[in-house]
Amino acid sequence: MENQSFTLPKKLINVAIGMVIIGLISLAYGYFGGLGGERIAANLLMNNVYFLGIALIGLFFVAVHAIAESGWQVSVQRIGEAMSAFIPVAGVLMALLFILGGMHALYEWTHADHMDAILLKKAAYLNIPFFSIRFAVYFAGWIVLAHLIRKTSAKLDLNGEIFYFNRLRMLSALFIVFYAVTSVTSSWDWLMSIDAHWFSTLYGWYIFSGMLVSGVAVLIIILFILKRMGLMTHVNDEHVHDLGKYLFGFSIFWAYLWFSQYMLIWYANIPEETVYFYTRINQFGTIFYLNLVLNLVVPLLLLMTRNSKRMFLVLLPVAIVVFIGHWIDLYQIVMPGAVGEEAGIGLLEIGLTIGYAGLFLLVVFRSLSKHPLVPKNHPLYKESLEYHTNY
Amino acid sequence: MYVSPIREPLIKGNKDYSQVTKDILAPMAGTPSKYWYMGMTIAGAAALFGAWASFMTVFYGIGTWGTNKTIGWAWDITNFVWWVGIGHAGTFISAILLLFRQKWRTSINRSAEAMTLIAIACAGFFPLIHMGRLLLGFFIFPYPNTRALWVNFNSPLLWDVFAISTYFAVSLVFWYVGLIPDIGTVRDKAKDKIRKAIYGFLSFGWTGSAKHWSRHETISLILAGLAAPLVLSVHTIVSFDFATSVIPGWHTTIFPPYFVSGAIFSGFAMVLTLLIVTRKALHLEDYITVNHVESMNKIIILTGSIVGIAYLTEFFMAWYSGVEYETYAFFNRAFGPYAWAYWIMMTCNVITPQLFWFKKIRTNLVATFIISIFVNIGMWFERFVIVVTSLHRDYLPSSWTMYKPTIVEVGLYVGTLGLFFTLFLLFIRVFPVIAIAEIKSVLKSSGEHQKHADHE
Amino acid sequence: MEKKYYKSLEELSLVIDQESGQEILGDKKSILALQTEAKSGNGPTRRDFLKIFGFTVASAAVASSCEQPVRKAIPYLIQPEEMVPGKASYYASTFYDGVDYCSILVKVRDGRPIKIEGNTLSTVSRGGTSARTQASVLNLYDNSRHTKPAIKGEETSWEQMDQQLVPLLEAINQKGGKIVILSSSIISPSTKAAISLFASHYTNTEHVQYDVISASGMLQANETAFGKAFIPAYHFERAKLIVSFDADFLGSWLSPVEFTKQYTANRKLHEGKKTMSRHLQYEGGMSLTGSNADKRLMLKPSEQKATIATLYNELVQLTTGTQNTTNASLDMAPLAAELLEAKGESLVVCGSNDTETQLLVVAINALLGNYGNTIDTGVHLKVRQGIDSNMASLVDEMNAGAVDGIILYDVNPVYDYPDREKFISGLQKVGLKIAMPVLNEETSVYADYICPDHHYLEAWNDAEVKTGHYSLAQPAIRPIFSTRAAQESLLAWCGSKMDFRKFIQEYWEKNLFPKAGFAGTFTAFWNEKLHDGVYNSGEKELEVVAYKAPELGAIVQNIKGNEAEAVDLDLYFNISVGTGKYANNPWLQELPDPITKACWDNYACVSQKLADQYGLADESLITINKLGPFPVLIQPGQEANTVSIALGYGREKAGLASEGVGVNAYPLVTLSNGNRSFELSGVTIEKVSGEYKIARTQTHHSMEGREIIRETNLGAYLEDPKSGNEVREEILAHMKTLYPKKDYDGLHWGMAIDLNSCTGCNACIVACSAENNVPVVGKEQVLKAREMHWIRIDRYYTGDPENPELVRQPIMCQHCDNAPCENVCPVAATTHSNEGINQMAYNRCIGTRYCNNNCPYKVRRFNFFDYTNSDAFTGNLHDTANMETDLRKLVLNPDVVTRAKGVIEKCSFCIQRIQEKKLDAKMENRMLADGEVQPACAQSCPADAIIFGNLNDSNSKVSKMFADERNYHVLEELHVMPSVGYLTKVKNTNA
Amino acid sequence: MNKYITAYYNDEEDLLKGIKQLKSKGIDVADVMTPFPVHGLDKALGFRRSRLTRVAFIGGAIGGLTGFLFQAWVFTKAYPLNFGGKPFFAVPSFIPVTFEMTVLFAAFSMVIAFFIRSNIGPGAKTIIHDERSTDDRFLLVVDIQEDEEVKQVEKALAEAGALGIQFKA
Repeated sequence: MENQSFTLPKKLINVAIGMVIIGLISLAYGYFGGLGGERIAANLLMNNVYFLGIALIGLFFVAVHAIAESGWQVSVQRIGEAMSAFIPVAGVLMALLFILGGMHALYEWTHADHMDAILLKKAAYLNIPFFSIRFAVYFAGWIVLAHLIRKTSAKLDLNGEIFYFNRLRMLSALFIVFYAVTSVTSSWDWLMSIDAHWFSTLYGWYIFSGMLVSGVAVLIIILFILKRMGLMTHVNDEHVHDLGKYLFGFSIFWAYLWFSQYMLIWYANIPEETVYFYTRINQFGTIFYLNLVLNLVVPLLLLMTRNSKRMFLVLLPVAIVVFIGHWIDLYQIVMPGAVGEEAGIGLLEIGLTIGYAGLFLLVVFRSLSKHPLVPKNHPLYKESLEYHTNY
Repeated sequence: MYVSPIREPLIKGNKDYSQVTKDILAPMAGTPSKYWYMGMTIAGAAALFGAWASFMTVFYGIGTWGTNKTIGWAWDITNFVWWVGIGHAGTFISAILLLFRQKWRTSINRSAEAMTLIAIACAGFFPLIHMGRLLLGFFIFPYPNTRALWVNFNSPLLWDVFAISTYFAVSLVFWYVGLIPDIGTVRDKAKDKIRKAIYGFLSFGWTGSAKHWSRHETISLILAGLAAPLVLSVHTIVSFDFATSVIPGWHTTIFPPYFVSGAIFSGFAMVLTLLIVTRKALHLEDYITVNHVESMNKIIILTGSIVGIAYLTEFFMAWYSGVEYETYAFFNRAFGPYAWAYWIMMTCNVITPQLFWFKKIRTNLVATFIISIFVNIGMWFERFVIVVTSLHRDYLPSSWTMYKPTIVEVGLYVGTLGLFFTLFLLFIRVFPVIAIAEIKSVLKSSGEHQKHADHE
Repeated sequence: MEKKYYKSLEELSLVIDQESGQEILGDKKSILALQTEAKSGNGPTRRDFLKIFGFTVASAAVASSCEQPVRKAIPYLIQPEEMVPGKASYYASTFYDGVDYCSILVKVRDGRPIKIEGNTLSTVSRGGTSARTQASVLNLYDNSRHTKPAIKGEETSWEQMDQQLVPLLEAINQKGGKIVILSSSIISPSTKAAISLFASHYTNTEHVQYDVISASGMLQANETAFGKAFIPAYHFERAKLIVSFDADFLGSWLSPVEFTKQYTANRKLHEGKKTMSRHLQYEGGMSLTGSNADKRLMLKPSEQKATIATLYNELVQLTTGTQNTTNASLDMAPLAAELLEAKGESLVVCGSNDTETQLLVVAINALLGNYGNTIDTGVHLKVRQGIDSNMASLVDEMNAGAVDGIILYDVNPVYDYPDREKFISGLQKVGLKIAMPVLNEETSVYADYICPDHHYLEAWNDAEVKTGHYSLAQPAIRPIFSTRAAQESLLAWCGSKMDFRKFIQEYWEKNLFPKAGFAGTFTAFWNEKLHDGVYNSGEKELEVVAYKAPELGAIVQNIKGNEAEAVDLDLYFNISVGTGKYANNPWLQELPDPITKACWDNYACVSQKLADQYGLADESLITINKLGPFPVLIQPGQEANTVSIALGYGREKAGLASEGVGVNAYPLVTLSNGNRSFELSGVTIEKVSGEYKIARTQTHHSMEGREIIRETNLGAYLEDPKSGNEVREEILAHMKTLYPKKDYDGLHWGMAIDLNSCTGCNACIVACSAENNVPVVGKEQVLKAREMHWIRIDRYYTGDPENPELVRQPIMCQHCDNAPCENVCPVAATTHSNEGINQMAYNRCIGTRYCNNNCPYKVRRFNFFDYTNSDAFTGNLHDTANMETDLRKLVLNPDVVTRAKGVIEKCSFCIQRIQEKKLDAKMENRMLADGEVQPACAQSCPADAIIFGNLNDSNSKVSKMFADERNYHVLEELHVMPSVGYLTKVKNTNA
Repeated sequence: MNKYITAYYNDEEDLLKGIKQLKSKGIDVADVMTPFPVHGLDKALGFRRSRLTRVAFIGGAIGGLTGFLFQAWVFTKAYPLNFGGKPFFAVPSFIPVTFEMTVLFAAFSMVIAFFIRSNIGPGAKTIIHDERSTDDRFLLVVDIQEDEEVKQVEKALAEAGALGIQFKA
């Protein structure tokens, strides 16, 4: 195989750095343009959580297939691994955000001076020290496991020793268990506690499903970029088809959870719950419905046929729409509680997201360039290549 | 097709195609064993018990049960949800595992689907029998009538009617479409004329023509694609029965995915319970191997853990919500008068499946069998905990009551178990318990003989 | 109050008689005759019987969803002028059962009295009713009624009876023998006149009045203090401070309906009223009255006298400075001071039957200047006239063979006299024993001549319950059985053939009409009073001498020191079966006690301390002085060493519904100082092995800290009317809905309930059952928590578990505008009307019980069995209370369908009443007036706690109550938007 | 008509090879009967992708639309009832039934179309050339237009390694 490794093309680096600069400029604009600390903090949190979530999905993708012993994904395993390289970066940025006043701007429950009865009840969980401990535990676990998984995968690639294969499975299982819990609790910590009075048991899984879709979308986008660079030639239509099916299936799964949560709250109409959707429908109506169009209607209609899932011509635009769609989803999750009616999508929002995307690309591609793109010594690699599907 | 050498063979023994046919058709031939008759007798007796209980219920009324002014549902809906849950494994195996290309499903999908259909039939019995006026049960269908009255499309029970009947119908079609080629095989192997005629009729004239196979594969895949969301929708809608309400312990948004996951969990447990016995009784050890059991056990850990996380989430959120009714409902579950049920549920559903992390245990058939029974019990109690402990102490303490089942309710439950085993015992006599054609299609890549041949 | 043309059926038939000059078939015949005729004929069935009475088959057709052959009802041969089939008539009448009095309207549908309503024209009961009054209509259709006169067990005719009896009576009269008429207290002046007439004929006749609930001690105390044995009129509404020593004046003491009206009038805090009375109760067991008190103190019955004496001493000391020794364990000084502060505006009452104790109370009230203010000696309450010693001497006389003839009228001493054996042996020595019972009972078994009396709804009568407060009773139905008014019997036996109606008319014409100053003829006077049912003459008692302070020194000194560890027994009358007369009334038997929530039994209420001491738990068995066994019920608030047991249970001959229900505790009543004492000190308790299930409709007694009943005290309320209800503001601020607003543009029905007014008397429950044909399910089903009541009164204990406070709340369907139950019914059997009513279509219901599960208030009721014999299958009727006999079913309200097995039912806001009034208004082309529609519960309430009306009309009473700061909705945080509101409970406590 | 030659293979790989050989000789294989779906056979025989998926799509669309519109009609036009204050046009409540109807119609329309298209169904009579073709034989059918072809085809089949060559008329 020719694509053992590659060096980062200058052009890509430049583009990425350019994007980061746009981000920084927007941030500065936000700061000096008087958009308010809350809006800036909310934007930073949103993008941070979004790209962190995508990075974690990269790792989750690798881990799940490792323990399921499925063959086909081996071909794109490297992309997933590389995505996880963003986790530490996100950790640092997020820690900075929280340390530099983001907590106070974002979370009502940190305002020790005016707590009501319900917030006082929750104080055993929602307090700054415990929040910080949980923050540390999440990132420590994710970073360590991501590192070990990448390292083991690299070793396995050297000679395909079954020992590393088993070890990879063991680490993957460990990560999945850890992630199953932390993905849920971290979503409560960082997102649900913005609307500190509100609660929903489904919330953690809803956030996870959104991240899952975005993660697959980003994987598809990165795969496309690599293919455009003439790399990843071992990835054939069948593999793309499967990624397309993921994008299609997970979008439906996300919509299923969205509906479950919305329907149950709509149906019972208990004010302590309806307040969440009440603000979103009444103050963020367009965004609220756009969310459904981008994340359900578009993938459902466009990816329904077999061919559309196999063609980048359709798949890539859908992946981009879905990527934007889930950004919108996160926007309507964060903004009503954190910013309120002054929230809007302007230069700050767009610029900062571009900045984060640039940083993400930079980190991921740097990581990609470090290891051979083709895990040819993986025990299931050959199976992956012969992969063929009928539908 | 290439299969990595690290994978274990799915079919043991050096089989060729005709051997596969012979092995799988063997249980249908000859007279049934005395164990089969014993099983039929016990199951039939249990079903008769259920018939008596049904009579008591319909004739005298729901008063023959232990329900009361506060606890409107108890064993009836517990059993309903339990059976529906069990009825999820078959379609999950056939549809979702097919979409995820898990080849090991080929040995178990046929019997799991049959079990699904029987379980759904058992499940469907409970919403019928739980009606106070069964004879007017047809009101639930939206049929044109002189009163110009339709039905309430807001009601989750109505959605249930659509969901369960659609699920049963589609599962039946899915199962039968898969069965047609095998019935063709049975027909062609049949010695006497009557069998040949009957199976000839049932085989729909299947010949194995390449064009038919091609279409058959296409519709199988599309049916799988349709059945996958369907299987999610069914238990989701069942969960809506509870989650749409305002009762603390019922109304919680996590119910849909958590119920689905619990359903698959319990379904796999029941499949294991049945197959561990069936493979032995029908000498199918080569087809349903320890590998299959292990794979299923992995699904059990996965779904069991999801269920466990859901339990904890619910519990945490009950506290976190700050809503006193929610908080109390969960406190009452764990420490109230029905705490024993809660801890049985916790032990059986969350703790025992974790033993499957040990390879020794998940590859041990006896251990698996025992744990599968535990899971069946635990999942029954999960529904009991949800239905009864949420209702018995809801908003106004003045109406709090306790519930005790009566012999009639026990009879209804035992009756469906009897029906279930009666039909399953009939099934293994009448249809091939393993999908012969599907086994043959993976025999080359995953059979022991071939695998050895490849690498020697 | 709209006026209706009330006229009795009997009068009607008389008119027809006169006009045609002949008997008209079908009009003269009694129901029974028709029934037996129908039954004996070839083929005709019960159904034909119903047809005759125009029982519209519509209800049957509605009940069955399947197509049924159309059956034509047979119309009246000659339609009575005022009678419109399907339209109810109301007759003013009087309820008096020898214990309680109530002025009532009888609702008659198609010839059948089916419901009792309060008569708002009455100045005594003021439109209120009690549970027993409401239930009394069912006794009319009691299966255990005497159907015919009988001589020594042989049924006979009235002619035969009179032919046999008159010579016997005359024989006694000739030889100068003594005839005794033993009756309960008689408040009917005409009856008294009839008795006098009898006594003038049979010269040696003695009339002995025997009250089961005796006020003998009080009568005697007043005799000492005022020179006449009487009971004065009380005015609880005028009292700022009410102190009650074990007087259950809201439940069983003297005139509970009247007192409830008075008491609650001064407990209300809406419509601008800012003051309320303060009520202290000293008692051993928890009574209905005690549970309503602002402060309830536990007092052992045996310490009561000492405590009252101490209070007296303290008062004397405060007013005159004279110091006396006191020996009560409670410090009464603060109370004395408080009472003095409310001088002339306080009221001290005591439930004791001890003359000395009552004398102390009289003295206390006199000291406080309450006579003339809160107590009116110019008006006498006449419901208790019996002096216990008279009864005791009668029993002695009978045993001595000194009584030759006895006429038993409305008494049942074989059951309720403490020394039953002695009474029986005495009775057996009486030569001529005549009983005039209505229902089957224990005493008439010993009588040779049974002359069954009418049920009061079949009879003419009058009453003077208080001086100058007259009322009339008229028949609402022809006698169902071959019975005769007791008064007519008495008249017949002294040779008068006059019927009692005429007798009353003559009495009124002679005695009342001349004084009335009525401008018109007597007939006009009579018709008006008969229509109104009540007549206030404004008379006062003249012969009462002024209060003369009695000599109390000896009494105070003779009070024994109490034995702290001795166990006291407190026998009480509950609000359901009362004295036991109503034991065969399934509605009352199934009525949960307002305190214990138990039904279908009596039981021994013990304190936790006593339970621990004797190793008792709920439902263990004990005997008291070897009598029993009684099941134990551990009652919070029970004085540590007091056991309370309800009387009126353990009836032997009352009929099927009373069979095996409870234990007769009357043998535990003792005679002390000539009076029957319902308290007993130093009883022996023995634990008996075994267990006995007590059926309770509520088994959890704490609110678990939830904001279900919101409470405050008067001080806090005056400071902030929102007090206790603060949470509402916060809840309303968070009311966010995802639904579009539904408009109720015409009517939007709502109900407001004042928790300060509700005393828990349960009248509403019986009224609801009667109005809506709510089935009785029996003890075994109540034990399974399947009672069917559409309205219930929740009660919770709060505070100190030893002596908790009790709060209560009537709960019925809340008719939520966002009803969770409506959403989930798959067949659309329960929906919301455009008038805001949560409707139930029984025909459509298939019985999934989903609505029931999803109701946060748990007000929906399911027909677990075929309780009403309306199921498609035959042979599965579940009727343990014997409610489904042809006779009993006559009480059914034809406007409300009976529900089949497997159907959910619940409160409908009495939709049939709404519909009726709406149609009336439409016919008269006018708007509905506020208060015109009254659901049965609101109508029956003696406390006016329930207000019903249109929420869209901002001037309606209910709207105003909804606008009150005290108003809240139960579980309003769920945003189910109930149409029932509650006003917070305000207690007049110092805290 | 209806003259044909049957032959069989014992292994699916031989079958595929055989078909390839026959094709190269210009012999059209009319039908192949196999005990299980042989991978690659579609391609070898030049089958087009089945259009049954479109039937499923159309069926599903009809089912879903019917379900949704019917519910909407009942709730807003035919008999609007107030259920717990919910809007008459209660979209979230309509989703479950709409979904189930979609799946039901899609599945049934497709399966029925499959039976019709394939001429099979309850009790359908078809010719069974070899009873072992549902067991372990891979049967091949070549239609014969003219009698003279028989020999030629038989020869080709034999060359292609086929067994049990039989001519049936």
